[in-house]
Amino acid sequence: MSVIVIEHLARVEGHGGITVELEGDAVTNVRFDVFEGSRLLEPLVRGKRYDEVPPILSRICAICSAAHTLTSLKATEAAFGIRVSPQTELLRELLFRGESIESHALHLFLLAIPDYLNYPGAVALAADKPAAVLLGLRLKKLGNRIQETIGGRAVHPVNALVGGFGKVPALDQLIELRSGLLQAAADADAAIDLMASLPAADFCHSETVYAALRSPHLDSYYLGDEVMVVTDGNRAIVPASDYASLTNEKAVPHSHAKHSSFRGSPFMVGSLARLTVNPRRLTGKLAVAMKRLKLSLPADNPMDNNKAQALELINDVERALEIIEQLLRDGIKDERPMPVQPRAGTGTAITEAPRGLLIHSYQYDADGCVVAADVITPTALNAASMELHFRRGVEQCAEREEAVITKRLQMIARAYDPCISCSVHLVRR
Amino acid sequence: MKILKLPKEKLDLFASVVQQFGELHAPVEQDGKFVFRRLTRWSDARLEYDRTLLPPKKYFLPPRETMFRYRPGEGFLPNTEGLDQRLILFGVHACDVYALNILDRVFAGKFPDPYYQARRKNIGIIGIDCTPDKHCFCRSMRADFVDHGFDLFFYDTGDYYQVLVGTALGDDMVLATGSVFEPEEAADIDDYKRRSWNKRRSFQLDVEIRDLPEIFEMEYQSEIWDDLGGRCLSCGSCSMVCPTCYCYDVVDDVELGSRGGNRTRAWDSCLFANHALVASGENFRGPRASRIKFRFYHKQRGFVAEYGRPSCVGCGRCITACPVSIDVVQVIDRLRRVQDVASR
Amino acid sequence: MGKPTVGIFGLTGCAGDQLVILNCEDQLLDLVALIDIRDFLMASSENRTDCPLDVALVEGAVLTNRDAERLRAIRQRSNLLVALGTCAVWGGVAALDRGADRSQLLEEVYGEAGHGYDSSHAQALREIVRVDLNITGCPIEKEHFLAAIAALLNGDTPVYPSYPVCTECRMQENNCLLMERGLPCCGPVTAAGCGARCPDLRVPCIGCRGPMADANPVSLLEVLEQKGFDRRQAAARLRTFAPEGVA
Amino acid sequence: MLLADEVATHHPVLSDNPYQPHMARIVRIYKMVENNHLFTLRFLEDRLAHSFRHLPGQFIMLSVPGVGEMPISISSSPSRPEVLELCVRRVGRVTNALYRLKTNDVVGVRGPYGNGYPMQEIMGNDILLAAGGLGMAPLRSLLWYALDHRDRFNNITLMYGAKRPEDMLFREELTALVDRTDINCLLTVDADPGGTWKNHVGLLPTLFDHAKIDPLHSYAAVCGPPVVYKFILQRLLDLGFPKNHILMSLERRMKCGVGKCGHCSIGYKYTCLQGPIFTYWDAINLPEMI
Ligand SMILES: Cc1cc2nc3c(=O)[nH]c(=O)nc-3n(C[C@H](O)[C@H](O)[C@H](O)COP(=O)(O)OP(=O)(O)OC[C@H]3O[C@@H](n4cnc5c(N)ncnc54)[C@H](O)[C@@H]3O)c2cc1C
Ligand code: SF4
Ligand code: SF4
Ligand code: SF4
Repeated sequence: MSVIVIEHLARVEGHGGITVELEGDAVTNVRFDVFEGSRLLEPLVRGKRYDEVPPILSRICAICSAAHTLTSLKATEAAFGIRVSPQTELLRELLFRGESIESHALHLFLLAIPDYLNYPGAVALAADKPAAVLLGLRLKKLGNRIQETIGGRAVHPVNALVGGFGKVPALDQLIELRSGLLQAAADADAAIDLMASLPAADFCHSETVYAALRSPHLDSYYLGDEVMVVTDGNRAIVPASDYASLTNEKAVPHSHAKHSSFRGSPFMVGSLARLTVNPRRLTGKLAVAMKRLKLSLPADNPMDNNKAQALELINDVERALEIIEQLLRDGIKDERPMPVQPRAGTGTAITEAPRGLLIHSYQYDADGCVVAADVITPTALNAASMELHFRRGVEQCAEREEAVITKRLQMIARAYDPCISCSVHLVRR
Repeated sequence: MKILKLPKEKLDLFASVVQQFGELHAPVEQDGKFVFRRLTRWSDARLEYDRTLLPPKKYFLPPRETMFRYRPGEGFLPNTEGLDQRLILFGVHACDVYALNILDRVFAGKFPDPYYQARRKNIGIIGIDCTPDKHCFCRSMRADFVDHGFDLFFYDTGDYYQVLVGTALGDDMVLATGSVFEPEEAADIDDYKRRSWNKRRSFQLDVEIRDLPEIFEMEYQSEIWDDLGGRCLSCGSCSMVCPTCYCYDVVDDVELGSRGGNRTRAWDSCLFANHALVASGENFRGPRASRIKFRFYHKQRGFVAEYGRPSCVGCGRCITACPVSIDVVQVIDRLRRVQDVASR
Repeated sequence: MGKPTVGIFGLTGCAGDQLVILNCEDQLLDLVALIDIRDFLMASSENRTDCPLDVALVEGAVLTNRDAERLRAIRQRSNLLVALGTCAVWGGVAALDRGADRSQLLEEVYGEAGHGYDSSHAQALREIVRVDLNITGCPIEKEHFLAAIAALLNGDTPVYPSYPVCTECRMQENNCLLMERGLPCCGPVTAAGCGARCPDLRVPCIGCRGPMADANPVSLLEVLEQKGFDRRQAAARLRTFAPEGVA
Repeated sequence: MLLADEVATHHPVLSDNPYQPHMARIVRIYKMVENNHLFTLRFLEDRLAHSFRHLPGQFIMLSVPGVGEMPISISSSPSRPEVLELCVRRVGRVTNALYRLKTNDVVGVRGPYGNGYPMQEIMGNDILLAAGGLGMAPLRSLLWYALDHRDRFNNITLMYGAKRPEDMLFREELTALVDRTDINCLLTVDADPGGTWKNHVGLLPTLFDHAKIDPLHSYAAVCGPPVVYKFILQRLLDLGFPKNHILMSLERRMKCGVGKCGHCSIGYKYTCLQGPIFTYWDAINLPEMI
């Protein structure tokens, strides 16, 4: 028996590793190890008042902190029966888009692309190809500016509250964002060019099950309460209230992340899953870009997730622009958050974080204090699927050289854009 | 002093003329409170306000101000940005004008502060009379009336504003408005006196400041200070909002990748733990109690020795800003209290 | 003198402070020209894990033996160790576990498997090793990070405000949320430096930067109690991001 | 009392902007004692170097660019112009930064500030200078001023104490004074482990046994850490010194040096304007003075 161990997975958020055990050519065991300490945030928010929950749980992960915050708000509002104003919904979606732009730009340009071009990281890449890195930094900065304007801070937004926003952005701030987004549209196109020019990453093919939020507008990260699971053209619907049937989590000894499967098979969430579940949005500019990237859906290559992220950059920029145009057209109103009347009950919210499905579910007492909280993160949902694809990647690797296998495994891992501190989450059953 | 009157319906006209003399700033409403802010529309101005959150001090000694830019080879270059901008503050209460007159003394003297002085020269002040509320004690502090430090001062006497012309700039503003200002008549003087009388009667607070310095000296060891020290949060709110608190801190920074940088000053407060701390580790006012004592002592006693009057003008801001309800009027009352004699 | 060698590390946390470093989009390329980043797992896969470092920037709290060992190793090889963010400086939200029974929580969540995990109660860096500079914030402020690097390059250490958020809030001329709206604002006891970000948006401060050195939480709690808040809950709120220093 | 619009009659020597530091070159760094170096500065502009005048006991605000500014007493005597000598102890941020500088580096200087010693009053009298540790820094200016204008003063006595011989500031210079007849130079160390010390050994107050003092015709300038004040002041009072003939140099935090920033305020006096030289009478009448 031989063992391949990647001790520290670099260029991902958090601490994880990969272990593959081989018996001759046969892969006997594959593990995605998580070394991140357990912060036990879910049991620790027990007893906290509803307004303290989002800031604490957003600390699960910085990169998806806006998604955590907004999902938390959505769950609490569901529990208390609060409906927010249309303007709040628009602003929240804008915040989601900002985070998605930032996260995708960060992942693609600073973490993933260096792999394709054989650089150890963006710093080294910048020395030879500064334009590529600068392009990524521009997009990333725009995403952050959106988050700062709407959320009050690029990481761990403070302005989004149960019922609305502390202060809505001023007109001139929106106008400034608009001009930034107009610029960014060209940058997003350039990102497609860059992606299309990369050497193909064609070393892991696998049947894949995809799961994503089914949103009324087909491409919202925020609205919607059902998950659609796509297997070989078959589609199944899971309502939010039944999220446990989707996750079927089990604790595994090698990791503080729980592993999920749907009807026995691992599934993938994230950009590629979103495009697969909601294919109808792939029109116009997106369809052209898709052709340039030679992407066809459903994909059988997890590496295609990087392409899907690039496509989403185009879409996010477009949609963010639309939202701002609408806010400017309707005139931004100085709204205060909806009044909050806590009540005992349970609320569950599902959204699409940059890395895929994110679920927050809370049980409250009559004073609006948490009785139980449960958070399921995209990387936790992806863990089993990642292990499956690691296995396929090794199986399909003709050269049995450790360096090659190791590199491919890391690329597969990074294609998932794993967020390991996110995956450390705890569930109470 | 030239005294005129302006029919109220001509105020808009006057305001539009005043704008030619500088960017117009006035109190505007902010969630039920008031702040001095640049006006985009005259109709935003709220001339009948109680008090602004921050006093006009913010225009003369900004919360943060870059004093110098440092460039290797060039040395310290004074930052003069914004110093020559012409502003008009419309609607400054007497106590706040008085406070500026006090700051004038601090920032003049042997070493005049050129930043403050430049702004004082370039910012016009149109004062306005006001009605005291439950936190005002400017009359006790002899600051309910000012005779200088403004360009124009408005008294609301019904259908008219009576207008005191304080400076040549004020006179220019009057002249530029054309013939809308009218000369004063005997009846107007009565109107003024009536108003003055009414204002005097509407004060709800009264503090006796004669011999207060002596009482401060006698009560230097009072247990009152420990009590206040236990409550004070050292949040500095009282100093920030005070129209005559002027302590500031100075810090230098360097810019990334160069040896150049900025020297910036920012508001400071004697309530902060490091205000009197020196490098040897000695802190001349370490305990919170001694810090809060110092604040009262310096305003009500130290300033008298230095400038002949307390620096407190009785605007009531620190009373409304202290999260733990430390109230200068109550503190003075307690200091003066005798077992069998009612205070005041 | 050559470029100072720098390592950027994350223990257990949300990676927010490392993200803030990557969020210095306008300065990032200048930054890597000025300092020699030798070890930064989140951004590079070629790291020198053994070389001596002039400066180690460490994010996150210590929650596992593995964290503690890594931290000691980092201390060993570094001349200057900088704690980055509230978790590293105070323990952060992970330190909400003070007083809780960890093994019970672990079991509650992971079942039997939980017992096998390497997991200990949350600690700030200075509880394990000597720390030379603390940059607090959840996450840190970009400007504070850049000022620290600029100062360190100058052989100096940066100065951060030592007064509370309340002071900045007043300088910004906000309406006080505590006094005017009776909201449970932690501004009076929280270290300034964020520009009173939350109260500026009419959102009460939750104390994410940890306590200021001279805080008087007992007095604030009394005020909160007078305003109708439950004392225990209010005290817990003041402790959300830092287990100590506050009531 | 000053009127608001009173135009200042006395401008600081250097410029109309009292905060403007003027660049000066470090011409010499002399390592007198570990972490107590003597820095000699000369203004880059010759005009300033020629025209800068100060009184003994005054201080300057010294800027280390990019790091900060701090008050430092002028240790050189006005009778020896053109350069400024500063004895700086390394204690914190700015002093540390100063210690990183080398000869020919530039710093910023503005001043002089403070009242200085009342020289008009002192002249014609005896002077007793009593210092411990770093307290010698401001007194050295007075010492050389008096020696350089020897005919204007009666008896001059210096009492200076340090922990050990190697801690004594200006050691060579001061030991050279011991043999002079126009000054009674008394130097002491608390301990002399090396056994090389040829002067007194013992605590500072023991030097009183070797001094001839005529309290009613003397001025005493005292400077040093709090213990020095504690013991010396008591001895002076016991000897019958008038309270306003005892001159102390006080230290307070300072950010501006010109009576604006508020930090050095003691009750109702500013250390930077009415001080740093205060009489003992002032001291006991101001709260939290020492
Ligand atoms: C009138 C006067 C004369 C002085 N003369 C000398 C001298 O000749 N030699 C000498 O070594 N020291 C002298 N000092 C003390 C010297 O100013 C401090 O040691 C120095 O400011 C410490 O600065 P730092 O930045 O290194 O220390 P930090 O502790 O880092 O201080 C930061 C800042 O706080 C302020 N500060 C801290 N300590 C003091 C202090 N003791 N006095 C005033 N401000 C302070 C300064 O603005 C300083 O820059 C004098 C102080 C005063 C008031
Ligand atoms: S406002 Fe009140 S609590 Fe804050 S520093 Fe002033 S006296 Fe203390
Ligand atoms: S809102 Fe909070 S931070 Fe602002 S002044 Fe009030 S208590 Fe202080
Ligand atoms: S106001 Fe308080 S919670 Fe908000 S960023 Fe500042 S310290 Fe953090």
